Amino acid sequence: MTVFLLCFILFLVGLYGVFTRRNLIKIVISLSIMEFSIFLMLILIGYIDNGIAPIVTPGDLNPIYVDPLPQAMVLTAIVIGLATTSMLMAIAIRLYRKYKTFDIREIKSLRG
Amino acid sequence: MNNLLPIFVAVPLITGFLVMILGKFIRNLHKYFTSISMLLLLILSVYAFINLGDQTLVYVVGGWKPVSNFPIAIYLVLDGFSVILLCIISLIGFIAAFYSISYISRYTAENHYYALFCLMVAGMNGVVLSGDLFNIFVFLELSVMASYALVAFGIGKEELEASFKYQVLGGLASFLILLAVSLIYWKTKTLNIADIREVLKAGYSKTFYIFIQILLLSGFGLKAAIVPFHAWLPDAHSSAPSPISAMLSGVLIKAAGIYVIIRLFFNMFEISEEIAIVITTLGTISMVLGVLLAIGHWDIKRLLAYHSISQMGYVILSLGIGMILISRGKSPGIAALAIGGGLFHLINHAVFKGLLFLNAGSIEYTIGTRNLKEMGGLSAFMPFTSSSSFVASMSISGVPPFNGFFSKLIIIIAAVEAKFYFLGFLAVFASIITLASFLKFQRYAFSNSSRNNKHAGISEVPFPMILSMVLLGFLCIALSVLAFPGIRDLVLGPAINILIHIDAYSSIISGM
Amino acid sequence: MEQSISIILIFMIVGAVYALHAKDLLSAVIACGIVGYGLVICFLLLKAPDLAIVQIVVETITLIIMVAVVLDSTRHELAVQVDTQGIINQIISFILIAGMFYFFYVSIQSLDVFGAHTVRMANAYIEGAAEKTGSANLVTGVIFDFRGYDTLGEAVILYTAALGVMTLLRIQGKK
Amino acid sequence: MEGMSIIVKKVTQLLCGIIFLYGIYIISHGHLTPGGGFAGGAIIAGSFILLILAFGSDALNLKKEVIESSITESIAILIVILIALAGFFFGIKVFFANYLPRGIVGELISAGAIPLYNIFIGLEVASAILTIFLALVIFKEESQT
Repeated sequence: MTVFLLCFILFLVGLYGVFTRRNLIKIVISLSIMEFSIFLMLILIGYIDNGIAPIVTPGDLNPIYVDPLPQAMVLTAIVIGLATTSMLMAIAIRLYRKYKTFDIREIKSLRG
Repeated sequence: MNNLLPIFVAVPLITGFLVMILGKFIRNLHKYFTSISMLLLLILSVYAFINLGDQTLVYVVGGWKPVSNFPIAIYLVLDGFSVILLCIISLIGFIAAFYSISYISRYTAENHYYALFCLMVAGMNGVVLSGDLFNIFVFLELSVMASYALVAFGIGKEELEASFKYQVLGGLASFLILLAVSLIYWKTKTLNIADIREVLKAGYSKTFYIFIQILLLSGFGLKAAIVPFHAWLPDAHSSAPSPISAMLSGVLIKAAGIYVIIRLFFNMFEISEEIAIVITTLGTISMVLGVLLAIGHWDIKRLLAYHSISQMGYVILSLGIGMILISRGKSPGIAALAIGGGLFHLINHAVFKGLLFLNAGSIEYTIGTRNLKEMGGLSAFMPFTSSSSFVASMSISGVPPFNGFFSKLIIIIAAVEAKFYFLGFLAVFASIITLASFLKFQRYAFSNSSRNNKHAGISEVPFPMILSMVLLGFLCIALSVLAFPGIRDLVLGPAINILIHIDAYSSIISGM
Repeated sequence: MEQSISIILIFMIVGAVYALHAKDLLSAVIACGIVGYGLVICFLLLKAPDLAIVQIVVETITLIIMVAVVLDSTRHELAVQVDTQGIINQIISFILIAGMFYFFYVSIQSLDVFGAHTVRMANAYIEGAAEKTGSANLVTGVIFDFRGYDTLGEAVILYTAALGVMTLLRIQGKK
Repeated sequence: MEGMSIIVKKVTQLLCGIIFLYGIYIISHGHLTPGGGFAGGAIIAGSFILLILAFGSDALNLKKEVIESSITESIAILIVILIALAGFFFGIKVFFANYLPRGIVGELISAGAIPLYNIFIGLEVASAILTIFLALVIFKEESQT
């Protein structure tokens, strides 16, 4: 159970970052950390003791494969994460060009 | 009929890709092509609505049959509830696309706009049709990803800042949902909604159950902007281009938020009284707080955005009352009335809020400002905009004989009959403040002829914008026929049945 | 297995905490890379080679993009200033974190322990799946055949993101 | 953007083609060995990114690449959905059906439509990542559409 708790602590570190950081780049980093922890959690859920990677090699007798479904889900989620990060980066760089700062509070006050 | 289901996702996707490929070579293709494809979707969804009746269609993607009675492939499900959402999406989608023909011509990169629009519609159709938890997450991400880009389409300072806020809170919501999905997979080893219900029946730990319910409620609540999670909505909805505001307020928060909450809490979880009371309370707070926050604002689109929170509160309140009554197991007639009122208000809100945002867009298009203080006397120059906006304002504030009156009346009657007198009183109170706020809008924007000379020489907006506003204004009056019980049963009956007979959904799908 | 993953996870947590508190944005981005590359090792240990390949490439590309953005703007973290809003945020986040941790701790007690996972839906994806789909790699079989519809959505999301990035980085918004 | 030093350029010349070929290998063997369309596509995009970063966008004379890569990705994703719909119209009338013959497990040409999906998803992912990279890093706000 320790791994799951550690994994969830990683999630909470990201959550803490999203709530308390004011820098746009730091917020993006916190979101990616949350994302990573969920990927790891899914793979930890799908692991089976003494399992082998889910690739069929002829000649294996009664193999135990780890669960391929969480792996497929994580593959999907990784690409979604790449998409999210790049969109956030595009907006962050654009905001920096307009305001010359990454401070979200200053951006809010300048906007009026 | 059954083969129709994938078409609802495939058509907007193909339209979006073709707009990007051909739009580079053929001028002005994208404008008309998108509208035509949305019209096709509208016709298909109305056809599906008429032919569906009380049945539930299940489509197995890939054709993989269930193995030892549990589903292995992704299921697409069309029942009475999702077909209503499908019709709203294509209706508002068609009207917003048609309206955009004139409105978006002032922006650059129009083909990107139309491609993103189609992708957003495809994502919402995917969410509404899906019967698989992870699939809902994927298509939800698709629709909100397109909406992030569309909110910032004008790339001004406000748009970018609103879009950043929207993306951060939307990303947070997505991760909460994904965490809940992974916990559910851990427990049940399956992703199909009906199958999850079957597995959870066998027993669960109470804390686990409450934890995933809280995670899902806060995740989808963030997408639906229920009150403690509403911070992004006023910014995002007010800075997007107006047709997109109409789509976001009219459809996206329903398809991505309310629809999934209702689907999961009625058809996946066992309804418990505690969570029903939580949902009702959240709905009540949204209803009252949204309208109180709205009165002080002079920016029209921001005012309308706050009213979206309030009106969504009505829907959640009435469905929450329905949930409480179902969980107590008595008076199913009143529960059906409450749920029917909520769904009726859901449809009405899409129509009149879409229309109000289109009106705001027309005003912005002609005089270039959104500030109410700088307007005045517009009714003399813009007869279609002012009359349709009058219809919509009266409708949202619940004045007879417009549709908003009847849905609010049904909700209040249901609240009173269920002996929640205080909730009924609050609903009336919120409705009165809404009326006051929209009288202010009407007075400052359209009448007030003393400042008439300031806007001399402006003229009515182009034809596509007029036509879409008039169509929606007509619908505002026409939807009042749903007030008659016979017609309401015919239209909303299948949806109410699938929600109120809480085991029907899962038994139809697992019984295949 | 559990110990080695726990050790890597502790490194990842340290990297994550450092990334949030670094004074230099470039170090913060690199520290975020520690978490991402730590994830790759975990994937390899947990018998998920497909994910390890995807994650290592995607992480590298993300890192290139983030470093380019940081180098292109500013590397300095904002000066720390204590104000009421910040303190309120800290308190709210600590309450939230404590509550979520307690709930998570209690709720996972009833679930399967690490390594004792059983399959229900995925059983059909494993047993005889190679004959059903013709693919020796079961993960590829799942993502392109059993759940191909998800994969379509995912590819479209990446497409949307590319479109969105191009849309956001236009010179002019309005004519 | 300027290029890097001569050492980096030489090493890139040697490595770039190999990385590209490795990406193609990953895509084409996606149904047999670890990897697949996503991994291979990202690797191919990575080889281009390496080339652009090493030689600089000025020397490579990049002007219209954003538009071209976006057209490539549109066409690739369109083909993916058409393959998925082909089963709907011709084969066994099911969306996302694997309607081609399965072949023998372990052969390069087997697994029905899966290699086709792999190839076109790989193309789509490669050009999408390249588009994002070019728009975000090289052209910045000059990327007129």
